[in-house]
Amino acid sequence: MSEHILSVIVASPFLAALLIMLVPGDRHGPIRVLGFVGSVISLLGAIYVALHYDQARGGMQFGVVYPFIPRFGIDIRLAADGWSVALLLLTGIIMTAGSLASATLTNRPKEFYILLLVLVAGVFGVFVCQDLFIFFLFYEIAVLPMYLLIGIWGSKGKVAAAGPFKAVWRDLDVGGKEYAAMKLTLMLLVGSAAILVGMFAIYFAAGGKSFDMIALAKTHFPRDMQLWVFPMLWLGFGSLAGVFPFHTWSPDGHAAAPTAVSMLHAGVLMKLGAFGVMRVGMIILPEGAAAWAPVVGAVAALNVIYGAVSAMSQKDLKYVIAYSSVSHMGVVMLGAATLDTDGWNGAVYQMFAHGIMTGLFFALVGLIYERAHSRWVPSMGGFAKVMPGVAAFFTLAGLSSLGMPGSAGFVAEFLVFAGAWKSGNILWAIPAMIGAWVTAVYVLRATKMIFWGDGPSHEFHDLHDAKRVEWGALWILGTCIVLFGCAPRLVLDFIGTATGEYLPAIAKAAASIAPVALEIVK
Amino acid sequence: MTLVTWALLALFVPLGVAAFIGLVVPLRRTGRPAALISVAGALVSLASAGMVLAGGSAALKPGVHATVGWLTAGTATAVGVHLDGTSAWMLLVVTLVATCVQIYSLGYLHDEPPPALGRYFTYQSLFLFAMNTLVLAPNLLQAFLGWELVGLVSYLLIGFYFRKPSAAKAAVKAFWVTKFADLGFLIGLVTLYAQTGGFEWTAVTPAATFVTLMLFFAVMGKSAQFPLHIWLPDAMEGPTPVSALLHAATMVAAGVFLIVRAEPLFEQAALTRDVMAYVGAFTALFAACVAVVQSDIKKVLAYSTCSQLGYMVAALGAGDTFAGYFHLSTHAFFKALLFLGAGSLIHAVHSNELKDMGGLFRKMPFSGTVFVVGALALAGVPPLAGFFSKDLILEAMHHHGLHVPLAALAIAAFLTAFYMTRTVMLALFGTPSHAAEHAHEPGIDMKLPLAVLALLAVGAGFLGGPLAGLTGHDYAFHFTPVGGAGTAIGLVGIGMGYFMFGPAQGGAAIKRGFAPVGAFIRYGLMDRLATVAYGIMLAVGAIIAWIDRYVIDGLMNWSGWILLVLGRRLRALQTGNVQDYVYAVALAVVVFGAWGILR
Amino acid sequence: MGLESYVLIAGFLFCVGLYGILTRRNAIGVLVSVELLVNAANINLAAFAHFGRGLDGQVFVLFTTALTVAEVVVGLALVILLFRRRKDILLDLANGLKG
Amino acid sequence: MSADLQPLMLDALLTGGLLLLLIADLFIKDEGKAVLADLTALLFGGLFAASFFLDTSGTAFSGAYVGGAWPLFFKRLFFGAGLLTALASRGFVAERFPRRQGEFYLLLGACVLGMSLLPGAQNLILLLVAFELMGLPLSLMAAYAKTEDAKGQDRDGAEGGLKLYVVGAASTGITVFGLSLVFGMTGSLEFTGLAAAPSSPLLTLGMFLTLAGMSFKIGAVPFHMWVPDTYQAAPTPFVAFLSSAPKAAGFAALAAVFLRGFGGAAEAWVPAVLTVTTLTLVVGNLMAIPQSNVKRLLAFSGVAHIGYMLIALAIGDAEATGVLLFYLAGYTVTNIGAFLVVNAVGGRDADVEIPLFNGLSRRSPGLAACLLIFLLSLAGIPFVVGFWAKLYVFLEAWRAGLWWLTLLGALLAVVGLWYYLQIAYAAYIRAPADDRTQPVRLDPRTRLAVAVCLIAVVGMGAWPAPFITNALDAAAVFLK
Repeated sequence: MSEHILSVIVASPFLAALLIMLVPGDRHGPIRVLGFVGSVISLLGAIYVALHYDQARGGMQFGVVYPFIPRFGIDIRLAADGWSVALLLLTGIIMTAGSLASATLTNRPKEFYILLLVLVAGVFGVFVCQDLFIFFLFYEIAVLPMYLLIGIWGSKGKVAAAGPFKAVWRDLDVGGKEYAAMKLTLMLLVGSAAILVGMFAIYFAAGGKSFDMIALAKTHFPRDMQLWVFPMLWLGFGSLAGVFPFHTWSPDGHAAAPTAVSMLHAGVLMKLGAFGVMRVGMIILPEGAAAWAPVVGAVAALNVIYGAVSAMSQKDLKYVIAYSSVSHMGVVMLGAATLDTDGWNGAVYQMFAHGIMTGLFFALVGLIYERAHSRWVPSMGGFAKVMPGVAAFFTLAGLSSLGMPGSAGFVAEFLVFAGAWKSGNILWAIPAMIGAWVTAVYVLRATKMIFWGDGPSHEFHDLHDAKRVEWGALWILGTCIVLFGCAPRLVLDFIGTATGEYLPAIAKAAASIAPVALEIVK
Repeated sequence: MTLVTWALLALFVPLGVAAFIGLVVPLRRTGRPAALISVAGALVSLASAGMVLAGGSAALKPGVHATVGWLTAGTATAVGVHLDGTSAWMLLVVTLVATCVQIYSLGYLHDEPPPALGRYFTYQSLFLFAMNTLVLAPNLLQAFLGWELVGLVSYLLIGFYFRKPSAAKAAVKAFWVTKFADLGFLIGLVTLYAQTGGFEWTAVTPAATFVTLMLFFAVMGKSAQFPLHIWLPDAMEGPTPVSALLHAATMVAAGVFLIVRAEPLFEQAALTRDVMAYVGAFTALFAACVAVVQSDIKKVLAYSTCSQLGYMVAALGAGDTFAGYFHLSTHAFFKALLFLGAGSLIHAVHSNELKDMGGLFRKMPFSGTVFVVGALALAGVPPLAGFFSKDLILEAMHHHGLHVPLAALAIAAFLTAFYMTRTVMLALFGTPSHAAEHAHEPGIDMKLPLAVLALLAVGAGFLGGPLAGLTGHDYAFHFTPVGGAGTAIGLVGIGMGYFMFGPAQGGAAIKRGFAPVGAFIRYGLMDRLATVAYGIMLAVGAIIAWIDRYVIDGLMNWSGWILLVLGRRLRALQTGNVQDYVYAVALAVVVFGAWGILR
Repeated sequence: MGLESYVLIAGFLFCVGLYGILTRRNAIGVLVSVELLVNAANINLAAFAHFGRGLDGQVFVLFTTALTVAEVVVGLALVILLFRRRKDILLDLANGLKG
Repeated sequence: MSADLQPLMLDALLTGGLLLLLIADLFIKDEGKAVLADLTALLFGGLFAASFFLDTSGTAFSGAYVGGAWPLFFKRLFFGAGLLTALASRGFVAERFPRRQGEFYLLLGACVLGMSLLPGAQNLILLLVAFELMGLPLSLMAAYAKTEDAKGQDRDGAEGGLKLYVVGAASTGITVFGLSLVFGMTGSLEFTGLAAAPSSPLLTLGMFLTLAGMSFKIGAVPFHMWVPDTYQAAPTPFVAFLSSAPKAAGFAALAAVFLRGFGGAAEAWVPAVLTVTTLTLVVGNLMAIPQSNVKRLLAFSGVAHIGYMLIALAIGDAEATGVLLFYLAGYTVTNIGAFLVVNAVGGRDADVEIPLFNGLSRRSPGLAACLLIFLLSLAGIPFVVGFWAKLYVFLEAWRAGLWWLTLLGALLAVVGLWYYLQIAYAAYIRAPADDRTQPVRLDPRTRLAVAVCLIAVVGMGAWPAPFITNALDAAAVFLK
């Protein structure tokens, strides 16, 4: 069991997708059940991994290798370290909640679940894959289904033509779902192109024998090569993590996407980007990471405050949440850039915490949108009267996003800030902290405008609270927010185990590279 | 059971209650049963706090410490309970006032719909947990957790009437302002962590001045010191018992408690203490001035709270921790009493406005009496509670040579007595308004807490000695010239108030003369500035959002679109004429031919 | 005449052929021009073969000639098809497919 | 059978089969001629199967032809393409020109015969003959079409055929002229002899002219301009063939002349190939973006794919050549599959505009899924063969130091996704037009052909190892 558990986790969504292919498209019940079961098996697998991961031993566990293309040194190597454990749990939770949240979907559920499950299999794959090439492969699999998911089940939007690039509107339906889906796909794949280049550079610099990430991490690469490859990986993976200025797919994409897709995408997929930067960029190329850390950190701090300030003036609820994701992913990247124990723990924990929090957010936004048929915040008001449960969970998610103690978001942000401070990067930490405060401003403002005050007006006549399985999604995520906010060590210990293994090498590199870093900054 | 067990009981019973009535939705919806459970929880908590204190100073003196690793194993980021005289006493004060307030709420919120009542008591229990978390904090980290949580509950309770736009606005305003101040706490915290690798109350660090300044910034927010006091008056949108508990007796005093707790840190930072002394004294004076001109009884008390917190902060700034802490305790009792008393007046006339009251003393002798007791305690009339603690503060200022703050506090003392007299006169005596005619005394559930608090407001001043013993300070009351002067000033203030607002209605010239000042104060400059700042923030947000949409994203769109345009341009070459196609071939042949021959 | 002359003539012929393909509007004219191209190559091959590059060149000429024949046959067939459809064989008018 | 014919056994069988087909055509009445398609398919299928059992190594024609793994790889490719085309053409041919079915399959067979002879050729004469034997039938078949435009009017297939012919004839002339110069400078028509010659301007000129002439067949920029027009006008099942197998043959010819013949003089021609490569990549991808006609879109996408393959050709060592073979194989099955779906959806329409695909996933979910997979393969998405093909090319480019081509290629692959997804968007997301809500009618043979393509695309994508190994081995033999 133990050695195949990771295979089970990765394969179970795939298998569920295959089984769903065999079910006739009009039999919604079995399709949903299969989708749910596929995700739950993965979640149980993730829990199994968490229970059986030996923290004292640390390192990679549950390892298994399937030869794939020996000629190029490509093997399917699955293994889990502490980070993987945390992120597997996250993915399992979000996917389970996501499949519950989409239980009310009636438009072509068959294709929907197939794509969703394929996507999530890719995500699981990335988190446990220790072969750089297969890592990339899973990464692509995780990214691509988004196109159809947004295209088919997405909602329409419109952006008025203006600004210096007005000519674009002649040919592109800016804000529309086709546009959003296409932009998301293309921008992320441009990022993939950069990753590909970086990956090849690493592969050939290591002798062109193997893509084994563990071996690659032990290889010492020439400093010049690290200095140019790292930014490729940073921007390549970063485009998925919403690194400024490559974040612009995110608001449109999230706004257009259907509920479960937004949940998975903001909740899990964006983490792949940050995870890639850390797992591939920083661990394999420590000197490059150390040299570029100031830039990464500065951009991350910009992300935090820029995303938050942008979110503040959004009128469309999904855009508010989408920009908040941009902002929070900045916290992850900031933590990564600190190259400090607490910073890294915080970064990974923020992936986890933000994943759950934003998953809950998007689930709620989906519920509101489904009932109100509108996402236009200024027109709302007083919704708490008719949907108190949704209001409560929305507040909970909002509190986590602004870093309220007792919620998972606090632990993450606190660790990141502490790490930034410890590593002497006060100049990034302060904008990031202010960004966290701005989060409080816009989240509570949105809560106030939607749920509080008079109302709801006649326009919203068929509002009602969450129903049946929808509660399931909300409770799972809400419980996780509080649970992992109050008992962070449930996950943090795993994360810390892995961080403790990776960081010394980075710290050594950082010590040796300091002058170069200054040059780059200059 | 050990002390720690009792403390844990005091801490977690309210949490359990909150979770129970909060999550068991049908129970919460029934309202009153949930409320009773909550009260029971508070009583258990109070009893536990009592047991802790009963354990005696012998056990508490060395400090009982029980922690568990929170973020990591080990003690650096631990949470748990730390019991010593300071925390044990505070625990008792908090649970006592909270219990009173909860019992009082049973009557006060009697007419609320059951689900709302259930929600209210969930918040109340949660608050007790949060406050106890802060009080029992073994280190600054847990203090911060509690600190933020009480802020959260404050937000929720201010916004209890969330359908009322003004309440909604006040709730978010309170949260934003205090959260902004909390950035200071966070910065102080991470600095301390970066410097010492932990969050100990007793940490020694060269960065102490910075850390404490940052902490004090947070205190300014939470304890409503100028200019971050702007949220507190608005917070009166919450139900009156909430104002009594959170925004008068306990939560706002958390800042003071924090400084008391972190005394070892603040001892290393003379600069911070000076800043505190001046900020506190200024706030005390300023808020007292504002209180004079308020027409809303809760606003008067709110500004009075600001002012009294200024006293405490100033005392701590002078380095006399005990004076501040003592005043915190006495203030907790009499201010809670005042608010609850005001609550029963409000309850009777269904209005906060002083003009809707008047002559209530005759209708409501009990409430009137306790309110007057509270007012006298606040004014510092001997031998009520406020007398002892306020004198101690003035004496401390004098002792440490802080003469300017001393002067400010003295004037504030005068104003305090003056506005409380004004309030008493306007609300309880004078001509009854139309609304006041049907006023009647509240039920026993509201009277009982008032009685308890009134007793404490009268007698708490005599607890100074035991309290000092408990917290390891020396204190014995003795008459001093400064203290006497303070009391005298207070008495003058009462006299002045009686002269102007009593039956005589004298001092018309003074009233006229100060009218412009009153108008200016009511204009609320700081509030307006905050509104402007908020507007600017939204405007910046809109600009950034526009830039993001049309410049940053525009550039991204453009970089894709330009490929489409290039493709279209290239299409023009594909003319459809086959000879043009051969042209392309011929051209390539010529170019390649030339290249081949020339290279 | 030396080898260079032959090659130059062949080159000239090649250019003429190319020019013809580019400029003749009439499809038959284009076919003739194509012939010129191949013939230019044939001259080259024959000349090279003659000037000591071995008989392979001569053989190659035979093959190219045969190929050209086949090519012209196909070409004429297409031209006839074009004529049947459009009633003319002007190439620049057959530009319905473009872009 | 003499040892001399052993390597040509498959070609001999093909020739014999074609003769039988010719005879059969004479005796079968018009109404029954559709059976010729099945016979052709049977012939190609048999040959494909036989290629796994017959030993075709050895030398024939006094050394002018050498068998072995290299030609065998191509032969399988060609027979496979021929098989799929024959299967898919049946309905179309029988419907449009019932009386001239025999000629169509004979031309197809002749073309495949030419291709089949080409990879094993050891000298320029055989190469040229085979090349032309392949090329001439293509022009004819391209002009065969009686496609109709939206108004039911006959669309001029002759124009498409003629464009292919005119550019092709000019290119043949240029090739022959180039080869004549090469012969003059080297005195040899054997590939092995070409390498020995000293470099000279005329030799380089000859080389470049040959390159230009041959690049026409693969449709590299700027010799590509016939491609979209011909594809648009020609019968779609034939386009499926035209877009795949002849490209492979063209690469076989280029590999023979340049990798084996001028392999030693790589520094002379590689810059030219790289120039063409870059142009092809950029122009092919950019021009595909604004296309609304699916056949033209796929034509330009094909041009772009040629660019990726040219990268491998420019690198030119055994490993890159193996990758080229793998790419060709993957591209062939994918492209044929894609065009067959286009044929099924487009029906009689000459102008297969993207909106014709609207709602395909609701009309025929299976077909739509096939289309999606083919498109993803063309775009280079994981777990379908196109991904590995592109990836190996990039890998080789990097190994050879052409990192900028890796970057450019990867970026342009993203552009490629843009236009492929436009078709996917129509098929999956847009609602079907009111007059097109019924499932697409597919005859069983086309269904079979599409299924074969699908299996190949997914199979080679999911488990590429054996195929890439086979390709690398074949290339190693070729360039040893």
